[in-house]
Amino acid sequence: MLVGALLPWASTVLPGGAYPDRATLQFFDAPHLVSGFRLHLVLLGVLAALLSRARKPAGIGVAVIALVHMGFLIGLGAPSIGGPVALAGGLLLMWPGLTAPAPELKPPGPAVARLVLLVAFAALVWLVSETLTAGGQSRATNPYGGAEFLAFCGLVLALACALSAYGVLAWLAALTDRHRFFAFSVMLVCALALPFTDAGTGYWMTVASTIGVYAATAIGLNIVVGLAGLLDLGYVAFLGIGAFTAANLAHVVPFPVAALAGTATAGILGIVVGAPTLRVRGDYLAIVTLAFGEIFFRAAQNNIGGLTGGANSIPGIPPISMFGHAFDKPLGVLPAGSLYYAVTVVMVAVAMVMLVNLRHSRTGRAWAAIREDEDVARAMGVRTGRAKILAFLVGSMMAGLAGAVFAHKLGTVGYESFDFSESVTLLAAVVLGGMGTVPGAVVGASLLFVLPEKLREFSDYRLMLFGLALILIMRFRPRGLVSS
Amino acid sequence: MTLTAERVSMTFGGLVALDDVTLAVPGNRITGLIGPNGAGKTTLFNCLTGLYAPTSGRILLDGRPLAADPAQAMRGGVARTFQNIRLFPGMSALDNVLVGRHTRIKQGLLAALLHGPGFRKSEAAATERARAELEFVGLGPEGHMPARSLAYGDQRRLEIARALAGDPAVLMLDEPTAGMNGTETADISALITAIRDRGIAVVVIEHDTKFIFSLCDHVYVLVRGRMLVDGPPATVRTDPRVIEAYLGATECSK
Amino acid sequence: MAVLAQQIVNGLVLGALIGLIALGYTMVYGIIQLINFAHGEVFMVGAFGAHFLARYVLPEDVRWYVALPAMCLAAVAVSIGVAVAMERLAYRPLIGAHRLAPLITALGVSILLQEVVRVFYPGATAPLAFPRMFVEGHLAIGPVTILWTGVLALAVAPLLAAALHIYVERSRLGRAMRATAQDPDTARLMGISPNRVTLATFVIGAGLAGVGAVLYGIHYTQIDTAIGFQNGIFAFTAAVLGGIGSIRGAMLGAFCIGLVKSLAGQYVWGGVQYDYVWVFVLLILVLMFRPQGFLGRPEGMRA
Amino acid sequence: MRRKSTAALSGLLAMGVVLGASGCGADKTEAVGGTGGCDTSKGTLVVGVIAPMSGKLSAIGLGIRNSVQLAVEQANEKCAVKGYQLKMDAQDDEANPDKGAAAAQRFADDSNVVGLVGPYNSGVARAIQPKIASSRLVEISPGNTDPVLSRGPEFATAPKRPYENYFRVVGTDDLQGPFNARYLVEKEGMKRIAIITDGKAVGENTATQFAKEAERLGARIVIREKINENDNDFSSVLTKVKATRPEAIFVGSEYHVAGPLSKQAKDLGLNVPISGTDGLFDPQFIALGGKDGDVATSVGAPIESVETGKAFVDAYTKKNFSDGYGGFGSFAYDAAKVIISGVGKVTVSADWTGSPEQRTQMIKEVQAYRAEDGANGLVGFDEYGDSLNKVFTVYKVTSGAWKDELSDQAEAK
Repeated sequence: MLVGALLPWASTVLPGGAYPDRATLQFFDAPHLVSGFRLHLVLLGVLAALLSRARKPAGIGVAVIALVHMGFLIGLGAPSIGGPVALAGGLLLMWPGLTAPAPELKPPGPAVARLVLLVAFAALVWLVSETLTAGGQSRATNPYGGAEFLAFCGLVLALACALSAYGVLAWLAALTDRHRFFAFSVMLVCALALPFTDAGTGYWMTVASTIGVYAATAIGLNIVVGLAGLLDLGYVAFLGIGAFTAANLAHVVPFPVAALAGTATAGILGIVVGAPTLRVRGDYLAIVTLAFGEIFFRAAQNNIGGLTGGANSIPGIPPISMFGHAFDKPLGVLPAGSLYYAVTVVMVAVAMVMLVNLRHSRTGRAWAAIREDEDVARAMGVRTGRAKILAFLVGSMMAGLAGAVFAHKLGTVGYESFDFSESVTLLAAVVLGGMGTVPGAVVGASLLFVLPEKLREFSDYRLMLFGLALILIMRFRPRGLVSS
Repeated sequence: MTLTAERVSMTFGGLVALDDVTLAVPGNRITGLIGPNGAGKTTLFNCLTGLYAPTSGRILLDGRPLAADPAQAMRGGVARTFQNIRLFPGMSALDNVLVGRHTRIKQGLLAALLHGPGFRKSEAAATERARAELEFVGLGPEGHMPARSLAYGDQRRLEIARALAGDPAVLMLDEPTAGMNGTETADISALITAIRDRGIAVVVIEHDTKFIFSLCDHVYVLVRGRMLVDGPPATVRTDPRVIEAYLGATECSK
Repeated sequence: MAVLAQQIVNGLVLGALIGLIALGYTMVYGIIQLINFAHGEVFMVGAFGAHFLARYVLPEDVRWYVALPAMCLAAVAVSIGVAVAMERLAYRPLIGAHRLAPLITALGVSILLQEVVRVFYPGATAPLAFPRMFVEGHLAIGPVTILWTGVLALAVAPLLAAALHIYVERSRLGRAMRATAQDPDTARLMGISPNRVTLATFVIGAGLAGVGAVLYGIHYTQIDTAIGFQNGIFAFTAAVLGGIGSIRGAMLGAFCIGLVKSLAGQYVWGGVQYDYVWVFVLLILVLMFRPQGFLGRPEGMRA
Repeated sequence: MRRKSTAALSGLLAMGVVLGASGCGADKTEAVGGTGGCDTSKGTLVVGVIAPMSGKLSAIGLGIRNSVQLAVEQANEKCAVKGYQLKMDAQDDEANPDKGAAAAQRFADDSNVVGLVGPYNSGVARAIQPKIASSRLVEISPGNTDPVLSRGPEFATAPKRPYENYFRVVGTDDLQGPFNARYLVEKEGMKRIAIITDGKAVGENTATQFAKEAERLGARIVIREKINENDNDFSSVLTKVKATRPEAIFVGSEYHVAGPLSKQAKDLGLNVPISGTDGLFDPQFIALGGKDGDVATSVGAPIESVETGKAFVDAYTKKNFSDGYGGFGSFAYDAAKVIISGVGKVTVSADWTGSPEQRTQMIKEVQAYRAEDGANGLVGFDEYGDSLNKVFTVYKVTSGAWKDELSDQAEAK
């Protein structure tokens, strides 16, 4: 066991010492002074040596880092000694599968709990910012960005597993649940603080606000799919309806009105699409929604009623402008796009509150009952038709609002943004994060949009990996990565 | 409150499942419904709970016709359990009971979105009531458990609690002791009696005649879609027609 | 008149090709109530299997009566291989899982297969020319023309459907299938292994899709990774239209879809650009108002 | 702070890899191309590329990327930018405006980026333009043909340049469509023409411009239909078209639609020439069913007829990229050369800092650029940032291969 703990350590010494010309690990810690491979490995080694419960997580982390490292070096045609040694160390650490249940930690007093939550969320934001910037922005100046990012993910994974092994994550979750309002406020503030971290560049703000738009949409989809169990395969159409509505009104009315109109239009069409749910169930419903999605796509492509711009899309949508400030411009020290980021954070927060509040209400329980057994739900007095249409209404309105922001943020709206693969991506986000869970859709959307940004080397495999992920998650973790 | 079936007939295609059946379920009584396999018990049950619309005849609740819609029947005060347990497996026991209370909770969508004080009050009241029902059926500590991980007998009890949460005037139990051993059956008997003592009319469908005769205040015997006999257990039990039809039929089916 | 006749012929040929895919949908749904979204991709990989054989294995000057059966065999083999792997690895472990799980898995399999072919098959990032192995040219009846490949499709598809129908009605396995479709639990009690029946259903469906893929390829002379999804949706619509679970219904539904698409483009407002829309509108209407389709039996209400 | 150090250390890093690789005798050329001999002490400058490198248009996108890579490597060999090494950073936009905008934002923020080649899709360009306008990053598109991008919504009547950092090296739809029409109507004498489009922007716009010019010249557009881009079965639309007895069909789409469409038309007994724009001009068109007599117009003179074009093709072939240069590789190559030349001039007087002033200077250099030796002949820009090279060529399928018919200057009306 001790050997296992020492091996990753040894691996960092090894290449630096005896084989300087093959000291492949060295290349990686150079651009990453503070958090290079070596440091990670040493850190995990120490972790494993000192804390018995953390041994397995540390092993996982070491193995991931070693694998990433080896994979990239093999890709470069340079063999390494450190890699296999580290891998062996990682596997050794994982070997004696200590499966003692995580201890249950006692909840502290409210003051301490609040402090803990404050620290935890601040740490989370810092971690998010670090993860986003890991590996740098430009692939040209740093060809190992992908590797660094993945290795960093390995470290984060190991830390998360270690915390979970000590019951800290469950404890935090319990605290969050207990001090729901406080936790939520802290989280909101922390999320809004992201532009002040390393990730505060125009680029990451653009990416983050895009994620925000899709996350809000995914939360809406989560209401339909996760809560009410109605599989909607044409959901992106509502994002499109919101966007086109806002785009058409952009020059006529101020943003809040346009957003409201987009939301309302999407809601009305949500009811139209939801209407067949009164007669159609389960798999057939999925097909009906897919058909609606396709009809919307064709209609938008053919510029139906002159409302969608057809092939030429609708260009020149002005940015949101409020209090005399256009949202696409930098604000003080904040980079361009920060304001859009703030808008989407608030939107996601509202959507999350909606999801939570609805879930713990009569309506939410009725949805869950319909999802579990529609006949019985009806026998229990649930007006299933009305409840299902309500799910579509709420879900589509959420997407409509997100669509309005989307239109203004992007400045142009065209039908291509709303094809079937976007619906699939949204569904993948919901499934990946966990159907029906609150952070699920946000985590899912973030993963699905950050990973492709960070791993552009694999852009050709993106959809393939989505497909694989859908299959594997349904098989091994049907409740998603973040299970409730 | 009285639930009555007036001259109810039900045909599926050419098949006559119920033929001119009349029955009355008074409050404060446990009414048994027995009959051999294929006698039409479940069909009658489904008519009484609004799942089927009878081909002819009427179902009345306190003299008012009951709509052929389970949701409306529930609102009207007719709650039921299922022969093969049908809980919401992924939801907690408490949430299952809260769904049973669905028709009695008043919450607007906007209130639900905002979780205002009125909403909280209504939610707290509903939860309190649901906990009371869980307590009543003996599942007090199991509230947070997912329904699917409860023991078989407890699932039956949970179904009853769920039905009770809707403030029913009539509780319809479809083979509540199917698959249970002697002790469990006795427990359910006691539970059913306790429910009657709350002033709720109970209707029980069973194969187990012994159970029915020992429990019920009034028994109906259904054979091949027709109401053969009805009366207090003592008279029905000794009625030669019942013995003949019932035993004969069960023997055939064995 | 000539235009109408020609459009009807166009629709029938398209219908025949879709029909072969629809049979797979209808059978799988009939047995395990799964919309096997990925069935269209089984068709697609079959087309690429045949393409591979013709392009990289067969000699250039091979005669059509050798090439065509060989390509069919290759397509059927690839399709069946993929379908069996799919059933084993993706669907079977999900028995008893969450209700949405199989459908989402099917979607995942569909995307995975499309992408695997697109990324790893040489040249599949763009449409590929399909080898022209059959007699070129067309049959002309008055002003109406049909390609010989279309004639072939019109002949083969109903023939295979009829053979399948007889097989399901008469054979032991066919009986087992019908029994499983009616009531899987009882069928199990009668000694029928639902796993075997399910697998057999996948195999038969894949085989038909493989043949369909070759017919499709030689008729349209190009294939790409999207043909599976697009035609799969049409085929599913056809299966529903005809009454899912019914073999005759699937064929009938497919002809209907073909006719709707070609006639709507000609005669209905909006022209060709909206022809798909009408197919989808038809799908929605059928699902809403006659979910049992033309030839299916209405589902009994479950209490 | 860290980002700076990352940039500064990246040079070291690159050296490290070379050392490490040579140390164990592994062949490693891809990471660093030809620094040999040149002074690269001042660091690395980046030429950004945004193109659709995955999805249906990946063949075009990869051709663009590889061609820029080629231009960058050649520049490094020739020490074109004194004191600096050049790198290409290619970002996939998946033909999605949102993805493209995010990538453009990334380049705009990065002071090492000297210019941007891309995007291919006009829709993506619309999302990118406002994103990078304030950063003054110069953008040269190798494939946008929508006239609005350079001359504003009133491009025909009241042209107004919306973004002065936007340039393009290809001709616009309002040139190519009419050019195609003039050939069909004047040279081939077609009087009844049908139009089939695929609903995508390029196809729709060229078709509209085509129709306008054809009608002006006295031909009749007998029918205009839109098909679905994923369709393979055109029998229905062709039956409809056939009933209008056209003498030619203009197809506003790409080869994968037009090729099978040509064959299916013939099979239906509608044996008339298919005509289209550069999307058709690909050998695959013929493989997929294009027949003798079918016509495609394409931007620029035939690449083999230009000496420098041939050189480009040879150099590209030598690099053994896994994908061909596609329809727009040569334009991307020219665009990259314009940027490289610009940065070469800007860095003569001062080191590159990426300041807005320097980027503005880049815009000026690009505007002033003029060379006859592009892979497609003349490279230069007019006051709207549009290409000065308005030469188009008509190609015709003759005995199963594309053959150039005539090249001419296209004039905007």
